Amino acid sequence: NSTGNSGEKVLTYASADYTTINSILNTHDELPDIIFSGLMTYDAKGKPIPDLAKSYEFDPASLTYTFHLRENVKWHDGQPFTAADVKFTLDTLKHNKDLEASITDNYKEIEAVTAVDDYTVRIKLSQPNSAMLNYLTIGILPKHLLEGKDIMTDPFNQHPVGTGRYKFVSWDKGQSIIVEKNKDFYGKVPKIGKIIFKIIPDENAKAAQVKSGGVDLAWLNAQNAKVFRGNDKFTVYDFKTADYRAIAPNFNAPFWRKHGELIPILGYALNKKAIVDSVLTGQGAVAYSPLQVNTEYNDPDVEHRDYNPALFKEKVEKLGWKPGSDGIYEKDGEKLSFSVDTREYEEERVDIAKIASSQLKQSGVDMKVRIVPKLDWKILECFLIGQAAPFDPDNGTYDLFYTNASGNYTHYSNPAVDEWLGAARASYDPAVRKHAYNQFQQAWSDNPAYIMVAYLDGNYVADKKVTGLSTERVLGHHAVGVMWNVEDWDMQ
Amino acid sequence: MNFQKMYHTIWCKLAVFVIAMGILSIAVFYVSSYAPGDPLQSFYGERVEQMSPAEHEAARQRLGLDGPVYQRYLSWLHHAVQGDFGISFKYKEPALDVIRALIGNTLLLGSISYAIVFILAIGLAVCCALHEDTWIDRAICKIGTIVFYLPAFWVGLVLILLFNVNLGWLPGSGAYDPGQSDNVLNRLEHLVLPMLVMVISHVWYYAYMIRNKLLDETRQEYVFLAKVKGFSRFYIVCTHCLRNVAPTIVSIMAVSVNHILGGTYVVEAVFSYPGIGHLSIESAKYHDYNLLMLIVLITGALVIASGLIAQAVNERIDGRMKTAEGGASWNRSHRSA
Amino acid sequence: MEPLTSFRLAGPGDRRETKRAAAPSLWHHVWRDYPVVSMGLLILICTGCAAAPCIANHDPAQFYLQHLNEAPNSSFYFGTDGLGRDIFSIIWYGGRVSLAVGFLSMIVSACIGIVYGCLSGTASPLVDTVMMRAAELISSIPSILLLLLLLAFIPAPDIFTISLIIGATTWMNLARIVRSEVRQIRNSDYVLASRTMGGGFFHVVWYHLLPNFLSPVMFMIVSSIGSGMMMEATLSFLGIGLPVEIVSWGTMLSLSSRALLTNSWWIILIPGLFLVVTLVCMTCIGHYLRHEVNRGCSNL
Amino acid sequence: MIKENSLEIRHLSLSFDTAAGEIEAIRDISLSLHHGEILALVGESGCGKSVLCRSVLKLLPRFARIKQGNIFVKGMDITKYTEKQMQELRGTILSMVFQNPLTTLNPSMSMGAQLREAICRRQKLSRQAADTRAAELLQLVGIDHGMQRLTLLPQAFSGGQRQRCALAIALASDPEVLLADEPTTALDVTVQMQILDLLKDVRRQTGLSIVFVTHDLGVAARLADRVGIMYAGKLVEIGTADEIFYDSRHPYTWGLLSALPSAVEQGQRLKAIEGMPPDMLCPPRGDAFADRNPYALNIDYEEAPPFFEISPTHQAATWLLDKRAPCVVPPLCCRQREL
Amino acid sequence: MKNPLLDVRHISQIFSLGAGQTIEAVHDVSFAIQAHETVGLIGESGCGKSTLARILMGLYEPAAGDIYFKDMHISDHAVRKTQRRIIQREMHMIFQDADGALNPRMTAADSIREGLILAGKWKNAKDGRQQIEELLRSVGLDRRYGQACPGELSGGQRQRVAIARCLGIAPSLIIADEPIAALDVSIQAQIINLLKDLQEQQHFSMLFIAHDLAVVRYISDRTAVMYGGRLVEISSTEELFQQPLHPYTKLLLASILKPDPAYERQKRVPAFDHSLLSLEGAMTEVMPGHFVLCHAGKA
Ligand SMILES: Nc1ncnc2c1ncn2[C@@H]1O[C@H](COP(=O)(O)OP(=O)(O)OP(=O)(O)O)[C@@H](O)[C@H]1O
Ligand SMILES: Nc1ncnc2c1ncn2[C@@H]1O[C@H](COP(=O)(O)OP(=O)(O)OP(=O)(O)O)[C@@H](O)[C@H]1O
Ligand SMILES: [Mg+2]
Ligand SMILES: [Mg+2]
Repeated sequence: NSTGNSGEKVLTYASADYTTINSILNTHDELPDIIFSGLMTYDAKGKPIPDLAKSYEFDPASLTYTFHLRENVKWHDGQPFTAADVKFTLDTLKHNKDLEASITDNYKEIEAVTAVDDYTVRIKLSQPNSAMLNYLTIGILPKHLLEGKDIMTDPFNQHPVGTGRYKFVSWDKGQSIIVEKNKDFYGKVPKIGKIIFKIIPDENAKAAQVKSGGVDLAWLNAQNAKVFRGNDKFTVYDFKTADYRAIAPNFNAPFWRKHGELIPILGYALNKKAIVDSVLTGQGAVAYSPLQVNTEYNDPDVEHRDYNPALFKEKVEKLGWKPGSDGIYEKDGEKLSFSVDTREYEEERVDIAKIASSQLKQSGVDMKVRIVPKLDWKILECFLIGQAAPFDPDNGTYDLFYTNASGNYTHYSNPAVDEWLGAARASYDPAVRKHAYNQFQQAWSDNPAYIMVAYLDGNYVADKKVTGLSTERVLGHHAVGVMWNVEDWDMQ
Repeated sequence: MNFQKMYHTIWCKLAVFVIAMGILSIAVFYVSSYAPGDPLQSFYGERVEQMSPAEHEAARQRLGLDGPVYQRYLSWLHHAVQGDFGISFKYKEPALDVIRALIGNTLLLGSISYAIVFILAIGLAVCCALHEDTWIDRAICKIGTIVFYLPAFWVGLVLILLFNVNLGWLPGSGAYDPGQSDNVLNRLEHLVLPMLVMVISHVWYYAYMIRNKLLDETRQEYVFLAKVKGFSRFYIVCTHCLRNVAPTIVSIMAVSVNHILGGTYVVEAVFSYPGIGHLSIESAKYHDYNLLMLIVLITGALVIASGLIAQAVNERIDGRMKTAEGGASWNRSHRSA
Repeated sequence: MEPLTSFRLAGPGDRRETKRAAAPSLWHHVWRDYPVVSMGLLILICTGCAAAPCIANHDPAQFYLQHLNEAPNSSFYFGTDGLGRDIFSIIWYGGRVSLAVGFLSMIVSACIGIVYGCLSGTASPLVDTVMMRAAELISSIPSILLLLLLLAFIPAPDIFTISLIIGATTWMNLARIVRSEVRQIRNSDYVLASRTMGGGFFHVVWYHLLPNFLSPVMFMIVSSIGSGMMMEATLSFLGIGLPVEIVSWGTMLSLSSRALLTNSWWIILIPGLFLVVTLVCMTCIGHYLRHEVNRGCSNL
Repeated sequence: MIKENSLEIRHLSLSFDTAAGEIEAIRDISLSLHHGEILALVGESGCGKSVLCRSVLKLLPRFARIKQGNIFVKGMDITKYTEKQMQELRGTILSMVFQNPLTTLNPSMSMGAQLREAICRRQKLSRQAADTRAAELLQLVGIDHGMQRLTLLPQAFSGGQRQRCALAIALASDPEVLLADEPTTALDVTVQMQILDLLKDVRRQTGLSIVFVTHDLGVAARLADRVGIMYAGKLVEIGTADEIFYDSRHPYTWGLLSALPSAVEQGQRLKAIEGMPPDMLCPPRGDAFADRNPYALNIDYEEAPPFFEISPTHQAATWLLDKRAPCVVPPLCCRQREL
Repeated sequence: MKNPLLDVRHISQIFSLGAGQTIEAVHDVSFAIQAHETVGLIGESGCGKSTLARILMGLYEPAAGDIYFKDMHISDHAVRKTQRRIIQREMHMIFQDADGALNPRMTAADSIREGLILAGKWKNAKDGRQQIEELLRSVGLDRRYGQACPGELSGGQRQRVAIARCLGIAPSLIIADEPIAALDVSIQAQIINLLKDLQEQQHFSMLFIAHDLAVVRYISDRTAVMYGGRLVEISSTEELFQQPLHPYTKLLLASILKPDPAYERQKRVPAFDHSLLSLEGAMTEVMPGHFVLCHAGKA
């Protein structure tokens, strides 16, 4: 099915299921990225460059961005795109209380948005936010369709209209979502005429579909991807991703309130290398820091907490824990025992949790794995978390680790971390920021929020005929972003 | 039967139906309301965690989750009778729309499998009854039992492995290829494997039940009478015995609507077949109450209606039902040596 | 002495038992279609599971990360799975769980079903109708959905709660059959006789109803062990079953989806084989139990 | 004169192979039924009357086994007939009425349909014609408003009516041999009388031969030309009605006749035959009746008696008829009617 | 004269067949049974004999009428309740169908024991066993049959077990609903002899329902004839058989078959039209102790 009826090229992509397609509701998904476009976009290196904006100016003194928009950009429904749409979108992000806080928090420094004229927008910040350009990559929504509507439940979410490279065509619930190329796109018009997002939530089914030719491209987990290596009908693309897995303790949980001092040393009891080699079949890396793959700001010299059971034993016993009769450490009659939750839909996480649990048990730590449909942060003790900071280091650190930040579900609080994250956000100077992030990593590493486990590679398996995928870009959480250069893709 | 009486019975049945649906909806509403878990999470995601109590209250209000359960039920009912079943928290669109898009697929899969299951079951049962205690019957029974006990999901996986991945003959996921929703052939092609699983996992249960009923029937004396008339065994089983088993088959068929609907859940999960089965599991897991209510009501309505229809059909085809009580006691007082 | 074959009227002393062929022994009857193979296999599997710690040659909870996806060999008799667990060991430990779930859920559903059926069967027509309608209503919710709803009440299901819930959602059929049996039996003359002699409700239930409907429903009860095990497997597949650290045949089977592409047949086939063999054996025994209730021969 | 017998059974032995062992239901029975003759078979429950009838139509379960002997229907040896061949015979030449009228009719088929099936077996009739014929048949067996009743299910008929319907079905195909297995047990005496007279009528009109099974000696007396007495799978005495009732020779026949309440004075004890019928699972070696026989000879315990011919039509199997046997006097009730 | 043991007055029973239809199975039946007396009840099948028996046993609630047993008004709810124990010990029923009357899963001994226990006659296991053996012997069964389930017993043996159970309770009134219908001639005679012997020893009264007129004539002191739910004639047995008055009784008697071919060959049964038979009227005493259903005024 590489070509449709009219000879146009059709790509079938194995996708997760969607409930909405809206750039400000779904943030780590492929579809909103290609249907909507933002003022800015990321280049191959993950740096923001203008997109809907022709150019922009920044006045550090007044903290004001002025964007000059492209003219003659049309929404997919033919309406002209104007500054009013930008204002509408950013205002919604600022004011709508229903939106997810981890998204809206990134825009809280915006003080005012003014549409100077149809093609000029001025954005005034109340405080400096060096990552603001990153956040302005968010897709702009059409004001004429959404004004006055309930953005959470409007049918627009099922029939999105954007300005992006691909137009929404149809949505077959639970089956497929079809988009076609936007011939009027202001930039490079894609070569592939149609992309079918075939909805296959199950990872193994996805792999089976790739094998049987039902889909042309799919993100597979490492175990499944392994099967396709060396098969000359398929190409396996190994993307680097910023996606890491870690055991995230809930600092509000009674156990960790009492025994928070265990968190830094638990890492010694985890043989992360073995996990990478088994679960990820080697497709990944042992993790030590949330900013590890952000080479620009990374500090590789922080404490790695590599596997060292002897060290763990020493440290844990220094804290007053004694091995109990069943081999599990005990202190004051309390067992060194906690649970880690994971959701059932991602096998890799479940596997990591299971192996971690069995490794910890060998070191005398009882970590129970609980598979839950949904997380309840009120009661859970640990979560096998997955996070990523693919672009600006602010994105993926500030909202996770800053005390009481919107994404800080683990209730992590570390004054040093707060200090350096704030400093990094407030400065526009790369050198200052690098220093701040290095300091942050140091502080974080001394008192980590997570027990880091592994960075994952993004293994995309494509039919040989699909070309143009570029592994240059570091992908985000769940290996999202593979379509960053979709306009260059082609099919033989 | 005169018209008056027919009207009467139809009204009675309708009343039973409505009452049953009412009770069902109340039960499910209460159970799901009291089940622990926060439906707000489906709608707001993890943001709920960060909400202040006031915000939380406001959010509940927005979704109509405030107030005592009975009030909520009444307001739900009030809207429901007007055709408004609320929005799905997870999909953030009217629950009816979510289901409308998918129910067709489930019904298609369910009804075709249903038909095949019963045609096949009756066929197998007749075959077994004709060859009772011969190797044919034994072989069918043994194979049937084994097949019956293969977990459906496992059969599905193996079939996918075989026919889709390795042989590439049949598609292994979805209800049709994208954009081909009106292409009957394409749909059928996609239906083959799911249907096969449905049939494999259900047919023997029913075939076996019908077989046993038929065997009981072949032990009846009237079989002798039919034989004395000079009819062949096949004819006797097909006309005399099946006719007597028919009411049982009809009742079984009514009860099985639920089983087969339940079966589609697993099959849908295995074949990524878009249908309400998958949806209902999700909605139960994620406390998507409006959607759940609607699904339960739909399946419940199907099952209850089929039960009532079966009852009506049975009263039609089986004169014995009407005089059951009188007939039974009559029999008893006349039992002879 | 007179010859035996004399033509003389037999006097009282001459009357003797006419010689008879020896009656076939009772054992002959019992052994005739005794499910020897099924019994043997089942006992084998059950003892295997009971003695799991002795039989297993590896730690079932251990991930042998050096031995991923190994085919059956001399160390790992049934091979290892994608995470290096020893399938041979897990089979025996998992069997414990599966069998326990099967039996427990059987007990639960049999208890509820029989009590409910008896009550409904002996109650007045109105109560009976209401009870049966109620059961019908419950069964009108697909069982998986019902399970899900009930499971929501249990934050951390374990073997007991899972069995309880499986049992609590599968008793309706049994209740229906018990009820119709009771309805039939309660009109029989021996129940009437017992009542005219002054037998109370419990007397009648215990002495007359229970023994008489037990054997027709025995088959259902035995096969509900199987359905319980299947149900647990399906729940595991849907990801809502037992906690991960409790491995059952069901959870092992649900892993088979992962092994699909890697062609690791041992992961797919072995747990399935054990499950199916156990279930088939149980059905055979169930058949045998039912067969004992003599059902005559086809008139065809 | 050699008449071709409608039915002839020669040395038939039949066993059931059951789980408990071999049940010898019929042991070496020979009898013949002439054209247009009514033969009553009398005997107590479980002596093999029904099995004998069924073996003629081969309506026995698979585990029934003909051990020896032959069955001839109109001169054809049907012993080795296959199911297919038997289907040809059934409903055309042979027909049967079963013992239990409540279960022999298909409960979900209207009486009309069941009659029509049988009528259309012989000749293809239009539905109309078949219905008319069916109504006629019902009239014949004494059920009025036949036409209206055709649509009714068997449940709508009383036990007696059902038994009569079963008879109508058996007669519908105009058989030449009718095997009637206790067709009047469910009837009360008044209706029973009607049916017996009806059978006689039919016999006179069509030359039907009937084997009539009963354990009521009164019925046999009213209906039968000849009477066969069976005991424990054997025919023990056979003869014309008069010979059996007035000049019986077998002690079992005596026992039967004297057990009737009419055989004793009011107030006297009934002369029951003591003891129980033998277990057919392992029948005794000698005479099966010996245990209960007040006239038992020593030899009865050792050897089964052969048939002794008393007259060309009358035979009995008892050692009492042997020349060597002592002379015994039959009980009073079996003698007095000789007068 | 002493009050009768059982006095039945104007009993009626109506069954509903559903859908608004009813059937009057028993209509205005009155009769009495004296102590040590056997009353035979005959009639065509379906005329309501068993229904009557069940009403007497309290298995059905009569629609109208009163029943007095030993001067207790047992059809009254309250009386029945308070006197339950006594009634249950004093009255017992032998069912038409012996395989139905015994629990197929209980051995003969168990069935008898159940009767003993329920009647409060069970003392202890040792005595009890003896008692059961005694009972079995009294009905002519070897004690090894005690361990047999009904399925292993022949019809006659089963009926004997049922009778043994009945005797264990030692009631003063036995209602025997066609106890011999299922049995063949030779066993019939055994059972009848047995009942008769036992009655002589234990002096119970009996309502004996049967189809076989000869048997009824033999066993009963008085005989009642039922037709269409009504009692049409009742009188002492001899008189009834000698001098039947009601047309239906006449027909019945004429239909008795004799084991006498010569007699049967020449016997003609009078044509009888059931529709002409009138069921109106009331029981009238035509001769002393001989009641017939006839129109008032018409003797
Ligand atoms: N299907 C069968 N399986 C096993 N044994 C059978 C079967 N049918 C009959 N018998 C045995 O054959 C013997 C004769 O039975 P049959 O039915 O012919 O008796 P009968 O003379 O007709 O008695 P009745 O007067 O009660 O009808 C009995 O001992 C019975 O146990
Ligand atoms: N429970 C009942 N419900 C409805 N009708 C009944 C019931 N019991 C008996 N009848 C009807 O009452 C009438 C009398 O029945 P009953 O059993 O008393 O007859 P019977 O005289 O004992 O007959 P038989 O001689 O055949 O035993 C019958 O027409 C029967 O159909
Ligand atoms: Mg018979
Ligand atoms: Mg009766």
